[in-house]
Amino acid sequence: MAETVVFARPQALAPVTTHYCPGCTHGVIHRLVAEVLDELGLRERTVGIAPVGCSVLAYNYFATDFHEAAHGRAPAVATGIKRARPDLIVFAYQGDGDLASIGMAEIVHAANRGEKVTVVFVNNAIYGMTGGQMAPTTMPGQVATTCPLGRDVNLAGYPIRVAELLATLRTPAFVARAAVHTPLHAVTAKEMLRRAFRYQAEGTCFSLVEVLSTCPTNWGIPPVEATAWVEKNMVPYYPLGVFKTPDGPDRAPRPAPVVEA
Amino acid sequence: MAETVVFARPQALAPVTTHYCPGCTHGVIHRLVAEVLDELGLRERTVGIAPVGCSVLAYNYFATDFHEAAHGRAPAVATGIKRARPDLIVFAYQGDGDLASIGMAEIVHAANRGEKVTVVFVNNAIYGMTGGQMAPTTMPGQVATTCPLGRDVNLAGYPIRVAELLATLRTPAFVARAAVHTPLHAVTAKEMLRRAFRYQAEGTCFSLVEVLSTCPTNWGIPPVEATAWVEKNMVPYYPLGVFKTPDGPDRAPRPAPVVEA
Amino acid sequence: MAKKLMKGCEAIGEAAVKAGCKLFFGYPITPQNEIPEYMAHRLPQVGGTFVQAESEVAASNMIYGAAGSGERVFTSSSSPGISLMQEGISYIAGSELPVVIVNIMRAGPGLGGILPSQSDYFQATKGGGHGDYRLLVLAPWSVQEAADLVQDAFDLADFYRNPVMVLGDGLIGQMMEPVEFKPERTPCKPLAPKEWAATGCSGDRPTNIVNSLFLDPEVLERHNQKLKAKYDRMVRDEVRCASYGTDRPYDVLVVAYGTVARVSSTALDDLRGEGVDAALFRPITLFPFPHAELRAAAEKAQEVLVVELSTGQMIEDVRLALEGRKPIHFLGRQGGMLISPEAVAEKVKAIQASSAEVRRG
Amino acid sequence: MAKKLMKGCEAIGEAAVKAGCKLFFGYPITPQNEIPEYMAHRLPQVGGTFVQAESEVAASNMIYGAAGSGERVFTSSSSPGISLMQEGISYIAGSELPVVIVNIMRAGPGLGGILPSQSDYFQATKGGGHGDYRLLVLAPWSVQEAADLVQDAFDLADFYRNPVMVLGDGLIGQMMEPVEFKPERTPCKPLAPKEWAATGCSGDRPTNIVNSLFLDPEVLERHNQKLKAKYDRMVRDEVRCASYGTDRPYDVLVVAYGTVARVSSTALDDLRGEGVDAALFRPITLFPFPHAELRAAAEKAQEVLVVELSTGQMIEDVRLALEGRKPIHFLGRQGGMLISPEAVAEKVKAIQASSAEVRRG
Amino acid sequence: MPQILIDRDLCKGCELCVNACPQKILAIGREINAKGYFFASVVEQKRCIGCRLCCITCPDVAIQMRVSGTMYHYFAY
Amino acid sequence: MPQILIDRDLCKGCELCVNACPQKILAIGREINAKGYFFASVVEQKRCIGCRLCCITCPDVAIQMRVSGTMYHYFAY
Amino acid sequence: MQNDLIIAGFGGQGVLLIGKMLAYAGMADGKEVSWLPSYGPEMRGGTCNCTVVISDRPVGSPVVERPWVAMVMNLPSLEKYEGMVKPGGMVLVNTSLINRTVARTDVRVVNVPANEIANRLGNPRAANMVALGAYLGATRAVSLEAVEGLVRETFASKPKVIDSNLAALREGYALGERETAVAQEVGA
Amino acid sequence: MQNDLIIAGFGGQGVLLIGKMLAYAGMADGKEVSWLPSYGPEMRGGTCNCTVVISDRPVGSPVVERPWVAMVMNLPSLEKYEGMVKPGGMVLVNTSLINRTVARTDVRVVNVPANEIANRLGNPRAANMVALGAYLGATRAVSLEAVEGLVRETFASKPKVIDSNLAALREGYALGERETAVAQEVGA
Ligand SMILES: Cc1ncc(C[n+]2csc(CCOP(=O)(O)OP(=O)(O)O)c2C)c(N)n1
Ligand SMILES: Cc1ncc(C[n+]2csc(CCOP(=O)(O)OP(=O)(O)O)c2C)c(N)n1
Ligand code: SF4
Ligand code: SF4
Ligand code: SF4
Ligand code: SF4
Ligand code: SF4
Ligand code: SF4
Ligand SMILES: [Mg+2]
Ligand SMILES: [Mg+2]
Repeated sequence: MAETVVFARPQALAPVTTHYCPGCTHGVIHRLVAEVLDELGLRERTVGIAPVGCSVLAYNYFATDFHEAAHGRAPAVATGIKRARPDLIVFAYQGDGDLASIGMAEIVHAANRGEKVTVVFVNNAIYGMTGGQMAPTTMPGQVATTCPLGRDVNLAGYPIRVAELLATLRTPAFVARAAVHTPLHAVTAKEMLRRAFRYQAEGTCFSLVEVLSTCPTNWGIPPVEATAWVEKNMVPYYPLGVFKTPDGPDRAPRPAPVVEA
Repeated sequence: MAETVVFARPQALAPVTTHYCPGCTHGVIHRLVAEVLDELGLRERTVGIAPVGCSVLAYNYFATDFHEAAHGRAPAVATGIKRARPDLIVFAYQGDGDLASIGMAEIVHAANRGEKVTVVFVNNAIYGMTGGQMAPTTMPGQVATTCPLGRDVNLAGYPIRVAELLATLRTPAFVARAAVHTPLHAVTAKEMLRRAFRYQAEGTCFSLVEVLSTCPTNWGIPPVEATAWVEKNMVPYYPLGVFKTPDGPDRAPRPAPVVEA
Repeated sequence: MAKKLMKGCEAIGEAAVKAGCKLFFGYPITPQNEIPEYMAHRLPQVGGTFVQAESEVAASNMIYGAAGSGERVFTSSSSPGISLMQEGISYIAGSELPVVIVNIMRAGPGLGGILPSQSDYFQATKGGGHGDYRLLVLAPWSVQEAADLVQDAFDLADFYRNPVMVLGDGLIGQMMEPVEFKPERTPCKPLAPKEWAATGCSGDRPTNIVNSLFLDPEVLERHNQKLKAKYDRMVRDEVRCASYGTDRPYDVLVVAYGTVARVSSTALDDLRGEGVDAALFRPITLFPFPHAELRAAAEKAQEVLVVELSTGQMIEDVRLALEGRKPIHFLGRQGGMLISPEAVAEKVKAIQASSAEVRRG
Repeated sequence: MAKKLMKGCEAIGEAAVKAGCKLFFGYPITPQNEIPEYMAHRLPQVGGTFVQAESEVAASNMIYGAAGSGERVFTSSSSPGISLMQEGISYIAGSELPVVIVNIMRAGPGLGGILPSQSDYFQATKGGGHGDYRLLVLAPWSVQEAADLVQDAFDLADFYRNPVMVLGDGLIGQMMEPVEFKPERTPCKPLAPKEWAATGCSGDRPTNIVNSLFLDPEVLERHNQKLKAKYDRMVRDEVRCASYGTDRPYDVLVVAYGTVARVSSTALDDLRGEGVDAALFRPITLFPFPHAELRAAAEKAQEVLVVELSTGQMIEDVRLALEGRKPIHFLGRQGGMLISPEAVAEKVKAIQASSAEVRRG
Repeated sequence: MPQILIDRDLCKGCELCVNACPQKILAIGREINAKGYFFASVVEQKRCIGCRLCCITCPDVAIQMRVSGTMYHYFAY
Repeated sequence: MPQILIDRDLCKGCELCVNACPQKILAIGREINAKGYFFASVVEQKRCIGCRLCCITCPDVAIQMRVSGTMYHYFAY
Repeated sequence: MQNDLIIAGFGGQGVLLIGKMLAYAGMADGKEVSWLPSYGPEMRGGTCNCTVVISDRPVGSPVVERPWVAMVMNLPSLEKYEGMVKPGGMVLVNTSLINRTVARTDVRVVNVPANEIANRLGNPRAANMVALGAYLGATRAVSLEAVEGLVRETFASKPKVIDSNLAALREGYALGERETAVAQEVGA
Repeated sequence: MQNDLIIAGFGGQGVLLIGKMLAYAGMADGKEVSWLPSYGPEMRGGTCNCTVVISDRPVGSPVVERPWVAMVMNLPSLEKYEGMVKPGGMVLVNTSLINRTVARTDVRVVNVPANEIANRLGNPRAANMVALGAYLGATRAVSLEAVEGLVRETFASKPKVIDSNLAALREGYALGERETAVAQEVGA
């Protein structure tokens, strides 16, 4: 009987080992993006943008053309590429320090201009690459090297919910949050990524998928515990789902929720 | 019979002529802030922060200590001052190019850290000082020197509603939008500014008041028409009101409005 | 094409269009607002794209991306905005991408003022960003030359795969002069197809990666040395300069660039009338600086006068060129104050007088 | 106080605390993450405040504000982060505020690598930002000296009302050495009360304005000249340097700063064993550069060797100092490659050999 | 009795007060001030109801109001 | 019949697959691979239900699955 | 031969425009030209000026510290530029807004009640054209025809104002010619 | 007298820690010291190393290209550093993870089955201590007592592991002394 390969490395993922720590879900997210590119047949006209963060070497892992960006500026680089070559599929892969801290202005404005690019936003509640400093997404009380006693919301505020923040803008049209800490979450994440790239390929709109991810190394717990930590601590604060769709009611002018008139 | 002065220049406003164009409501907003400082008795411990924009010379107009900021970075300068001297009253006065374009990251983060400062955000839908370029707040179809055919939302996106954007963050606690294009609007604007400064003086929270303002010069219409333009074009898109209060329900964790789960 | 009276900023914009540049990303700042404004109006006419960036930081990364995809692109700004681009420029240089950056300098530091200045010379020529890199820096002295150099800048950028900066002061941006664009322009350098661009890999070609990161120090060192070799090549091949009145003997050699050189040339005309012997040396490329050419020109002079709208920056390159061979004097104005032909002439006469006195003993 | 084994980054942090600095604003970047991490843990213990800025752009404006309110404040970063601070630094210099900035250099340009480098010399000494301003730049060669210079930096910043940069490479940040903090330290400069600070105006005093904007060019020119006078004063009063082995006659003078000077000193020790005459000149202030001192030291040498972790930046200052008086050689490594004592010794021997040959020849 | 005083040198002639006044008793004159602006003045002081709308709307704080006796206002300001 | 193939050199021994497998038929062994990791392997291939949860969860794409014959899956992937 | 002048006044008086017209006309006449505006503080209001050079050979410095002519449209401009004009040069004064006389005796003075004339011609905004005309009449720096053509071009979209501007220009021209004739007689 | 060495292995093997301990102990013994880590790529995994200098006079270069000793805890490290050691120097090899022998003949080789010993002592993470002990035994660069004190301090918060680490250290020390004695015999 003939054997079929039902699960294997997608073509858009280069056949190399990553430098990611054991159990780091950056690897899962890479694979999901690559699978989507393969399935939609986009690989040969895709340019990815590597951020500064643990995924800085993403250009070695994807079998697509790649472009570097300065820390936090991937949406600006994406804008440059997409405006120069609207026929290309452009995606930025960014961490939470990169996108939500130093790169806040760039993501808000690329989204608000409605750049027809896709942003894969990996929220692991920490600065992975530099060794575990507090990110804007670090949970209240979570220990990081720059909040050694745990994030104090009186000094550093509450974690920023990027998907919700961007969804209040009128222009950007597909904004969702997914997770990959269990296989079934990963399946949904892939669905969302597929939608995001499809919208881009069809020239519809800007798309961003926030993906909750683990950092066992800097959280200081083993990978399996890290997945449980996502479920227990992150998912309640960062609800999963789609916050904005191009055909949804909220593409229309959003009436602002005025508390007191 | 004794004469009483019932309306005169507040003490916190220096007795000088401003460089603002005739009918520019920057002047009204200056006066309102100065009146509030006088009424709350804060002038002598206040440090204002001048932005880069038409109000760059605000330090000449307020009779308080003042600090310059690089373009867009007033919230960072405010953070520096307030963290150094928590006893001071610190306010940043910023235009829409300054705050919503180049300074987007700084305002989001100062708000999100909950810096106990007050931001007076003057939204006149244009870059005034540099001669009328498009701002992130420029209305769809509005002509500006860098969108000579009117703002095309397909290329530049829709105007950003700053108050709504910041109100989605969990930390910042008083966020409101006011206008000054009629005297009665100015009265409400002053109410909001008073609340904003009071919250700061009491050490309660970050506060931001967005104020819709005119730019007759760069809109290319006389001042009185400009006030009508605010009412007709800006107010419907930028609803007036309070979006977030420190004691309101939304200080609690905000459940995110998920469109599709 | 007939001559047209144009503002410097507009001529710069039109020159870019003429050079085949269809992409502009930039942020408003005086005194160069007319560049983005011109591009906003002009680019759609030629099927190009104008994007008002949210900041200069973003603009520098937008041109980074656009250049990485192989298209001609440029941005412009003025001093504080250029400071904000330093990280981006360093990335672009490190990634070996061709971009053109126009800096219409105003007075600093900080917010300073908006009037003309030349106080970003160090930033432009020594590298304001981090790491070992250089910009090729061109300094026009007229609107026509600005238009010409901007066109050359695109060719030089493509040829060297390096950012090229056109450095003018506020006068260059704001004044109007007649400009002529040649109907058919041949590039000033041979241009190769941009096979390195990240434009999507077809099945057979290996992926292209636009990148400045080299974690292995040996690899990064080789990269640095490759860049250095490129800069050395510029030094060898790209020096541009002009001299005026160097055909006759002279006592004083005036060294100046940009509009200040222009002003100085009038001073020399006036001085000639008064029987004073002076000549002018004008670097057109600031990096590579015409060290050898300047040394040769100074051989014939008794004294050298450097004139700048700064507290003295190019003077360091002049000192490096002359290595103590001639006394060097300095005339500088700052803060947006201009230098007039009269001021230059006076300074030259004072130098000549005291030098003659010394020689007389 | 007893000696303690400390990482350079930690020693820098502790030195700031010892200098009475209670405020740190900064953003993580390798190889100096241990500075913000140390401050995050240490400052709350002394009633101070640590804020992780959202970016280096923000950090530079946070220290701007904190310094404007009259408090001692510092930030630290590494090369790309320092590039992002250029606009802010120019504002701080223009507004004449005292801040301390630590740059633990890594290799560039662009993202480059994270290993030690000295390729931000130009940026630090010539002004990476726009406008006529200078930083006072201090370059330690050991962890102890880093601790000492950071403390001095606060005094110098306050005295001159100017940003002071402590420039080290990745080695200084990452290595551990014994450090001693003097229990009672007298400031290295007399310190005046900060009457200019914006701290709220009491009824009688006129408002204080912290500002770099001067729209009137005459006023801005005066401001620029005032700044220039300050830099001239630094040149006169603040030059620091050290020399080693200059008591005996020598053929080759090695010029190096920071850890490279340290490595070179070992090379000299080794060379002495081999009977080679060489000496070391080490600038400690990079601006003001010890031009006169270097010239004097070079008088006694036949040849000069500049050693840098770059493609050659400080060498320009050496050339300016020597004005062609001595042949200048260069030994550089880039990209994070280190220079070993062996490499320096070898280069010195080669120079000496060929120079001897020439003299014989 | 309210009294409106307009500082001719502060006024920039923007007409906002003229527009705001419910009594329509303010007007721009034909004289030019030192800065080159046609400035506003009170045409019919006695019809003034002391509502302060002109004062509140003036961007240049050129308008002062004095009252002799007590005045009650509809809105606190 | 599904067959699970784990590439010992790609595996980093994170145990996510071990944890994810509903049949609990994967385990980390006692051998070290070239990179110094104890790697995962299939302990009892025949109990595998071909659910692919291990494949989907593996961050290092170290797991391949082959089937002989047709297999139907509960969720599309 | 080089004609250079500084034109100065309030923002809004159209001094930059007439400077540009001079430069255009000079170019049309086959001369070398440069036009340099003051671009004061990044803000509204205040005074503004421009420097125009019209020359037979390539323009050297576009910056002119000591112009041959200063055309001053308001008092602050008179105060600023009066002293700078070269001896033997000319000061053209808008007497409608300047109620003091020129103190210098080594320069020619051309008095032009520009706003009054413009008002009389029914276009108060054409005071700048009056002044421009007067300058032309007094100096013949460029031809009147060239400038007339430019007026037509400039206001092509508002044909109503073309005539009043032309009238202002010509009335100024006549006045400039007249004042010059008088001056020459007096000087003679 | 200057002792300098490079300690190298996988990240996670604790090579930085034992390097620091050596430096601390050197300082406690009144010596001048420096400790310099590799701080590889801003990322996890891979190999790491540190350079320690312990000297009687102020430490010159903290960078050592040709160390006296290389302590290699895994195969890549052996390959990288074997060739750098000064002739007459020493290579200390963790034979538990390295299954090839040292090729050089001009250096002393100390073979230490560090992981095996650590496993046997019930603390697999103490292989670094075995190696450190062996180094001390072989060189006496700093006193065993000083290092023992540091072990107690370092693990103060986890008292359970103190004993196993001390045991590992001492077992290593004994082995180092023994191997050296043998080497000296052989050499003699
Ligand atoms: C301008 C600049 N600032 C700081 C850094 C240092 N840096 C590198 S990665 C990083 C943070 C990465 O965190 P994140 O974006 O969350 O990605 P992760 O590593 O967690 O995937 C920082 C601060 C840099 N390279 N450049
Ligand atoms: C870094 C930098 N970029 C650009 C500028 C130029 N600039 C000055 S003000 C301004 C915009 C002002 O617009 P806005 O903030 O809306 O204020 P307004 O003038 O409308 O009150 C700009 C772009 C600058 N000074 N610095
Ligand atoms: S440090 Fe964290 S985010 Fe980075 S590779 Fe390791 S586990 Fe992943
Ligand atoms: S340009 Fe606009 S915003 Fe600026 S002062 Fe004038 S009217 Fe006001
Ligand atoms: S107070 Fe009221 S009625 Fe009186 S002038 Fe002012 S607006 Fe008119
Ligand atoms: S509102 Fe003020 S500035 Fe405007 S016209 Fe009235 S008094 Fe004058
Ligand atoms: S396919 Fe399912 S049952 Fe089979 S090994 Fe993988 S997880 Fe276990
Ligand atoms: S999930 Fe992958 S890397 Fe992790 S243990 Fe299983 S096979 Fe190995
Ligand atoms: Mg992260
Ligand atoms: Mg605005």
